[in-house]
Amino acid sequence: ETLRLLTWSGYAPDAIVKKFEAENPGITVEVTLSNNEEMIAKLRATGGAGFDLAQPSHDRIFAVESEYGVYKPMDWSKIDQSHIAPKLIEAVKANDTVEGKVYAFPHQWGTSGLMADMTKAPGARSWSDLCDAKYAGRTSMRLRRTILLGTAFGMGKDPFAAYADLAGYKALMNEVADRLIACKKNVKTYWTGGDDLAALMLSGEVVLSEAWDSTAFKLYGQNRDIRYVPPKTGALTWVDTFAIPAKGQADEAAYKWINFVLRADNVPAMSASTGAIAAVKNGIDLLPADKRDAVQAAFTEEDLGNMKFFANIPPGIEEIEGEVLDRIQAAN
Amino acid sequence: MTGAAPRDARRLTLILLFMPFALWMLLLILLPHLGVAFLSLREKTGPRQYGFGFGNYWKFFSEPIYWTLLLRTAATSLLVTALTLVAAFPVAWYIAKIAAGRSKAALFLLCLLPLWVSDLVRAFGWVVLLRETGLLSRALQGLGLVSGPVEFLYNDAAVVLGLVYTVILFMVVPLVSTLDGMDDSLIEAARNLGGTRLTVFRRVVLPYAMPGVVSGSILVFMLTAGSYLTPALLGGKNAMWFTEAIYQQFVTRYNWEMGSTFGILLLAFTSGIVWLALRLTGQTLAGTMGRA
Amino acid sequence: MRRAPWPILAFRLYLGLFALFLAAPLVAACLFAFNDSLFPALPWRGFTLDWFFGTAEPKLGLFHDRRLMASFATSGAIGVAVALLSTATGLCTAFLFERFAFPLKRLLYVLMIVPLVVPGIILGLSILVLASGTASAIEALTGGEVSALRPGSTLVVLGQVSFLATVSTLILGARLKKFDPALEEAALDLGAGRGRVLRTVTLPFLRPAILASLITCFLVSFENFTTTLMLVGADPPLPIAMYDRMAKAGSTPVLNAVSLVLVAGCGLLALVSILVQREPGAARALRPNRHRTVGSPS
Amino acid sequence: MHDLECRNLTKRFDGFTAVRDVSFTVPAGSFFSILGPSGCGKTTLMRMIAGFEAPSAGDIRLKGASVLALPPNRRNVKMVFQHLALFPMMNVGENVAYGLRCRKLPKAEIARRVAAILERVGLPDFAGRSVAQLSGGQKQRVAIARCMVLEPDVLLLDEPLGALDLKLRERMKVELKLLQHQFRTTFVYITHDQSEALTMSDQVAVMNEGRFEQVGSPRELYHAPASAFVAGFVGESNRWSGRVVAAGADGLEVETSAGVVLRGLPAGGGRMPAPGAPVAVFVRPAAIALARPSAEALAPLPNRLAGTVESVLFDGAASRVLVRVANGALVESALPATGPAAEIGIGEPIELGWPSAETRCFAEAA
Amino acid sequence: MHDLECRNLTKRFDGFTAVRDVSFTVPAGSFFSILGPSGCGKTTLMRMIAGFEAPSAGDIRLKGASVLALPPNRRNVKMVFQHLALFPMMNVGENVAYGLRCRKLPKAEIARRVAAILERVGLPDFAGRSVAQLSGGQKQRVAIARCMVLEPDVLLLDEPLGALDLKLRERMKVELKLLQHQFRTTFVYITHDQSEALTMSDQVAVMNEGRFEQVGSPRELYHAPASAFVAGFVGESNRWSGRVVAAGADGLEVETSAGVVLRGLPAGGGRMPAPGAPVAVFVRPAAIALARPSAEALAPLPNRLAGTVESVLFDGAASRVLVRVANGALVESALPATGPAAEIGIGEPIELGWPSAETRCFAEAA
Ligand SMILES: Nc1ncnc2c1ncn2[C@@H]1O[C@H](COP(=O)(O)OP(=O)(O)OP(=O)(O)O)[C@@H](O)[C@H]1O
Ligand SMILES: Nc1ncnc2c1ncn2[C@@H]1O[C@H](COP(=O)(O)OP(=O)(O)OP(=O)(O)O)[C@@H](O)[C@H]1O
Ligand SMILES: [Mg+2]
Ligand SMILES: [Mg+2]
Repeated sequence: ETLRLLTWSGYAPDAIVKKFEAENPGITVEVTLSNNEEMIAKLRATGGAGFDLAQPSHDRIFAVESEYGVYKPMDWSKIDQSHIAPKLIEAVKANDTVEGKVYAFPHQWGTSGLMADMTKAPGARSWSDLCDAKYAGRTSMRLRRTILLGTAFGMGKDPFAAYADLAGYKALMNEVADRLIACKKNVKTYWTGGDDLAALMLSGEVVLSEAWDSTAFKLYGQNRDIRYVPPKTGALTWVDTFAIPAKGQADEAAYKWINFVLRADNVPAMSASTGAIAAVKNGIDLLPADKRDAVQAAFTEEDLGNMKFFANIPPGIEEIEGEVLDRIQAAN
Repeated sequence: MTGAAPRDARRLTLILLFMPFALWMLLLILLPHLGVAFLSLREKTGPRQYGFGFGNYWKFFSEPIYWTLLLRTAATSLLVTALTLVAAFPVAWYIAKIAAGRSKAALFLLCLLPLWVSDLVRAFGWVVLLRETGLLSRALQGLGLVSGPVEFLYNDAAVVLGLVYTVILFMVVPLVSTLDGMDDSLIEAARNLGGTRLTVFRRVVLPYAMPGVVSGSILVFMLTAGSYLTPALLGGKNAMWFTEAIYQQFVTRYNWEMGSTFGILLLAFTSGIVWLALRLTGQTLAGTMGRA
Repeated sequence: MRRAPWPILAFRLYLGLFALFLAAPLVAACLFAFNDSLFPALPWRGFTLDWFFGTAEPKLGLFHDRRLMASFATSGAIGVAVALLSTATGLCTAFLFERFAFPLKRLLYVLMIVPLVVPGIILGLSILVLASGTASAIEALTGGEVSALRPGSTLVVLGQVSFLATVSTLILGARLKKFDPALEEAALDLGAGRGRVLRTVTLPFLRPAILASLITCFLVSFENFTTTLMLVGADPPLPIAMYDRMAKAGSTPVLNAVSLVLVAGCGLLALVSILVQREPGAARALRPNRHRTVGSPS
Repeated sequence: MHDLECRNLTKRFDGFTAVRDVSFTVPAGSFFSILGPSGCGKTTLMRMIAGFEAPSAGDIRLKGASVLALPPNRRNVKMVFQHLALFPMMNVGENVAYGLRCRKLPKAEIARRVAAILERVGLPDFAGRSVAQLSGGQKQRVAIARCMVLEPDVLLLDEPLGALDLKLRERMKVELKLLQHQFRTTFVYITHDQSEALTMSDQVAVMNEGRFEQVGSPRELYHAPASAFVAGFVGESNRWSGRVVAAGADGLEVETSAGVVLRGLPAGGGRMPAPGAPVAVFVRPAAIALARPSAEALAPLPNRLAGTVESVLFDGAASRVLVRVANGALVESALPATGPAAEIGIGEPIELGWPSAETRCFAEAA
Repeated sequence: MHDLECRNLTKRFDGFTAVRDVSFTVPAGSFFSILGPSGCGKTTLMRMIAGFEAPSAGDIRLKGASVLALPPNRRNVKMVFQHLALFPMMNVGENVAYGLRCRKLPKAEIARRVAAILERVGLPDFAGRSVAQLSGGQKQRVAIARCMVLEPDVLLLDEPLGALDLKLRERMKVELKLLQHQFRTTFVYITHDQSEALTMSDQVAVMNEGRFEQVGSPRELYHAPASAFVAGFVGESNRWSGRVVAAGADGLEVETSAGVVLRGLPAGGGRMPAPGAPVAVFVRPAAIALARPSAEALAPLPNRLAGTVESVLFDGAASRVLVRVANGALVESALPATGPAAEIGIGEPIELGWPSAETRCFAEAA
């Protein structure tokens, strides 16, 4: 039996896979690296076939499931929930219930914010600092929806509140686009993956960037000057979940995998690999020591209280964002 | 041949040989393209609700981002084609006309080798060379030509360079094969009759090599316009390639309808350019590509 | 021809630069496979073979990296399938166009060439669209799932065959054009039946071209990216796996190690293919002319 | 006994008749040539015999039995192709063995026969050579050996010397004839080169526009051509058009369109043309005697013309002079190697003369 | 006045000497041929004259001035290539106009001259035709017109008839000579076909292994060859090797290696060979008289052999017999068209005879 994982880079480290296979003889794990958009695209193309377990973020399930029906409802009874952080369970339940059935289970969580080289960009605290001329040619961001939302927050707006009104959201996004287009000359390059960003920061080619906290925490281990900076307006928080594709053929193995990776003895290794925090009650404490230091160096209690969960994306929103992103990319 | 039976046998052979071709064309080329064309006419009106019309096309033409992107892609591809032609001609000439014997065979072989190496490796090689922390930047610093690290990557020039690199051999090969077919005595006759080197090139060599030039250019143009990796890996923040837009529509926007529309438009536009080029040079597709 | 040596020198110089241009990225890509660093970039941190033979993260060597090795195998299997299918189709089609007359032949010939100039991404997506459409329709009608029609190796093979069959047809057709039909008639005349003629005369004549076609298709399939990108399923072939690494996990010198293996392997196969192709008669492109003196150094 | 017989053979390609109603027989062991200009249907005729084309009408018989119903690989007629069609992927031995293998002979037998035939064509020890290593003449012999090893009733040869260069061709002409002599097999040889046909053959058929014009021995064709076409095609000739002025017991008097009056004999076996009838007149250059004016050597000849030397085409024993005669026509005459006319120069006046037996007059369609 | 003069011309290709110390002059308006076997250096010599190869030593002068320093496009020597090298992408008119355009003449002038030259070579109204639509002979004429329109001092022709078929070749031989006559331009013509060289030329140079063996008029070469090579290469010959038995005032007595004693004259201008010296003996088939045995016709001839007819190669006026003489050698002799020997058949006994003046003996290196 094979368990075909469709997941993020780092979410299935070889050591864990080997251990899992050792514990469950007869199951081999096959990993396809992906990201949120590709997961959806792949599952859409296959009609939910071809993979047995996917790991989309919590905000990317509802619309996709309603539109394409690519997932199966989760059987929570097969998952040991006792040690999972209740806050995250609630968040997932709230976001990923379609017609009364829950389609996801939390795995890791993290935030998006800023990453700065403290020696060269010590004062950056806001999304809008990315476009500050002080750092011209030395900043980076990922040209995806996070930066749109971040920039909106940076402009003092609340994009999640605007979700309800498509026209209003569109207007907001157009403002954001203008901002980001004007900002382009400030940006060295748009990064596309964690290691891409890591290379840029480590080599000093970039000093301030929009970042996943996990990437920042990793770098902190290598260079204490590189820190994660939660923006004043609140770090954008995501929960990477487990979801079972509609035509998955190894559900049992999938549940085994879910239980396995959330088991206390595996959480530290997993978190060490992903750089994110496991959805267990004492997630931060189970981080490896250096990561824990990094988290503590980055977050104050206040920051932790000020986290902004990504809101569920209603249909139509992503199209608006897509067009805006196109416009930014194409602009000169 | 003799009698009626062999003629029937011949018919049967014809039909048997036609089957794979028909299946290939029908299942892998015609129907899929029809499918895409069909999909491009489908408009999403709501979740799991679709209508038909030219809405996607309308959206393309009314949104300057998209059509400027297409124009930009085509224009850059033409530039790449022209540069490739200019860069490849002397090489092809040397291989076909100057090098002799073993050095000729060896040169041709040497030229062909990179053709077989994956695009990805080649683009990756350029990344390693050109990035700010790469070899070129470091070498220039070492030579004292620049003071700090220089970024050669992530700009249009890098994309053009990378594209020329990926496609140049597709230009060299047809050029070598046409030039090789040219009798040296044509050039000698042209010189003998009083032509200067330039005249000979313009009046004799170039017209003779035209089928090779055209087939190489078509191949290079289409490959360039359809390439994905090189612009994606070497391109800068402004430079999207039209294929990336198609990929995005399919993959990050889950908008197959728009992606199909883009696909059809790319195909139509580039084919139009190729058709125009064929018309202008008086060549035919079968006549040029068939011999490449 | 008597001419001043400078044009020749200029040619040589240009050729040298061209060779440098051709080689530079490949050499660079291969070189960094030996850099004892986590990034395929300068500075040079010393020589290592870890990126080939390392057994543990973070320097997990290519030969111990399950996923890369699996994608090597996937690519190989796909390559073999594509080579066989394309060459078989190409063989039939080459015979069809070189030996038979039928209505609309010219038009169909152009149609046969078209896949060569259709952008790879469009070939991929069109097949994806048709296959998914068909699969969904079948599912809607019968409730059955045809997994072959979903992204995966089958579709990848079909997608690559869609244009490689053209390449194969052109390679085989070119050789078939050089075939003197009198050879077949001679064999018939000497008492051979049709099947025997095909087996003993025609196919042996085509053998170098068949080999060349197999190798070419295999290599192109092995390195194909754009068409495959749209069709790939859970087991990615090598270029896709490498790209995923690059784009989603960041590049490490293990990719340089893969590059090195690819460059060496492709080089070897390409060499074989070229040697095979220029075996008998087909050496026109490589044969020196007799009065080859235009511009030879004097 | 006839080895090969064709009866009223006709071949039509949609609308175009390539071979028209051709009948002939080839006696066993003879060397039979078919001579004709390019496109006259020679190859088509041969391909029908070999079985690659089906006749539109008529019959083909080998050793007395019709072979029309047999496919090419079952007819005991072997063929040497114009470009020889040796199999490039086999060596000499395999080429020669090919037909024997098709007959499924035992290996040892095949080896024995191949060695024997290669010996006979003068290529012992060549079995292992690749075809590409052979010279033109050696290839020729391999092609013949490949057919002869099958002991065919008839060997067809379609311009096998066409691709060779001049010198080799001269040599192969003689060699081919000797080979045929040695094998005693019936050869049917196609060529458009009259010198080849005349030199090698026992019988020659002259073909024109799908029809046989004349079948006869080389000497017959040369000395007694049956039609104007044969007279023009076989050997060199001066040719004029003219009209009969008078016809008598001692021959014809013809006035050419240029106004010269010639005395000749009717040829081609038809009726004696009546006065006024159009005729084509042929005179061989070798039959024309030359003399300096005033010399009386030509006095007894009935045809005499005076002119000046326009051009001397010196070619050893085959030298020619072109003489521009009084009324502007050019007459070609052989230049004798010795005698008073041998040293003649351009622009000199000269006299020509020839007997009326050498002036062949063929009636022409009006 | 000499149009072309070569002085001590030598060409070495790394290590190999293709042309050795060749000197000659070509008078204005003459037809000069260079005749030699394949690979003897003819093309190399011509390419040096045209400027495509630089001589290793020696000088080339056109109308008295050295042209060594001029590039090919500035020498007033035009060249007709073996395969003609007509430009396939231009029509006939454009081909002919090419050189004039290079000279930047005005359009009207070009059109006028092109029309005039096409008229002269007998192809008026052909200007618009594509090259592919021409027959072999027409292409030939276009290639010549393309050069002649530039009024060159010298026209070089490198085996221009090599690619044509036999009949056309015969015709073009005559036509080329007439064209040269008409243009009065100096032609330098390369060929390995002795019949072409003899027929057309005023002077012929026989070339062998990079050297000129003899330069002379066709008759000189044929009747007085200066070396064994020339005797063997020009015209047909029987050739034997032998040793001088006796040398006297009336000629030599030579015993061939087969043991036949022949009487001949020393040739080639060297010293009279001493008894015992090796010689090569040449006798032309045309010089040999045939007679039935017992006929006394051959009695006065000093050389007489008896033999049987091995083969009759009938070819009209050029017929030959192969006679196997007593000691096994084959002698080729011309077959007379008339006379008692004309009807001789295979296997018949026959006698051969020829004068000692026709038995040319060349001293050979021991
Ligand atoms: N398959 C065919 N279909 C139509 N016409 C044909 C075919 N084969 C031959 N012909 C025509 O028949 C005529 C005779 O052709 P054939 O090849 O027999 O001539 P040939 O005497 O062999 O000429 P050559 O000496 O040039 O070989 C030609 O006009 C040719 O065009
Ligand atoms: N560029 C060259 N390099 C080396 N050797 C050469 C070159 N060109 C000619 N040769 C040699 O010089 C010799 C004379 O060649 P050339 O072409 O002049 O002969 P040719 O008399 O024209 O022969 P043919 O009648 O076959 O054309 C040949 O042995 C040839 O191989
Ligand atoms: Mg023929
Ligand atoms: Mg030559």
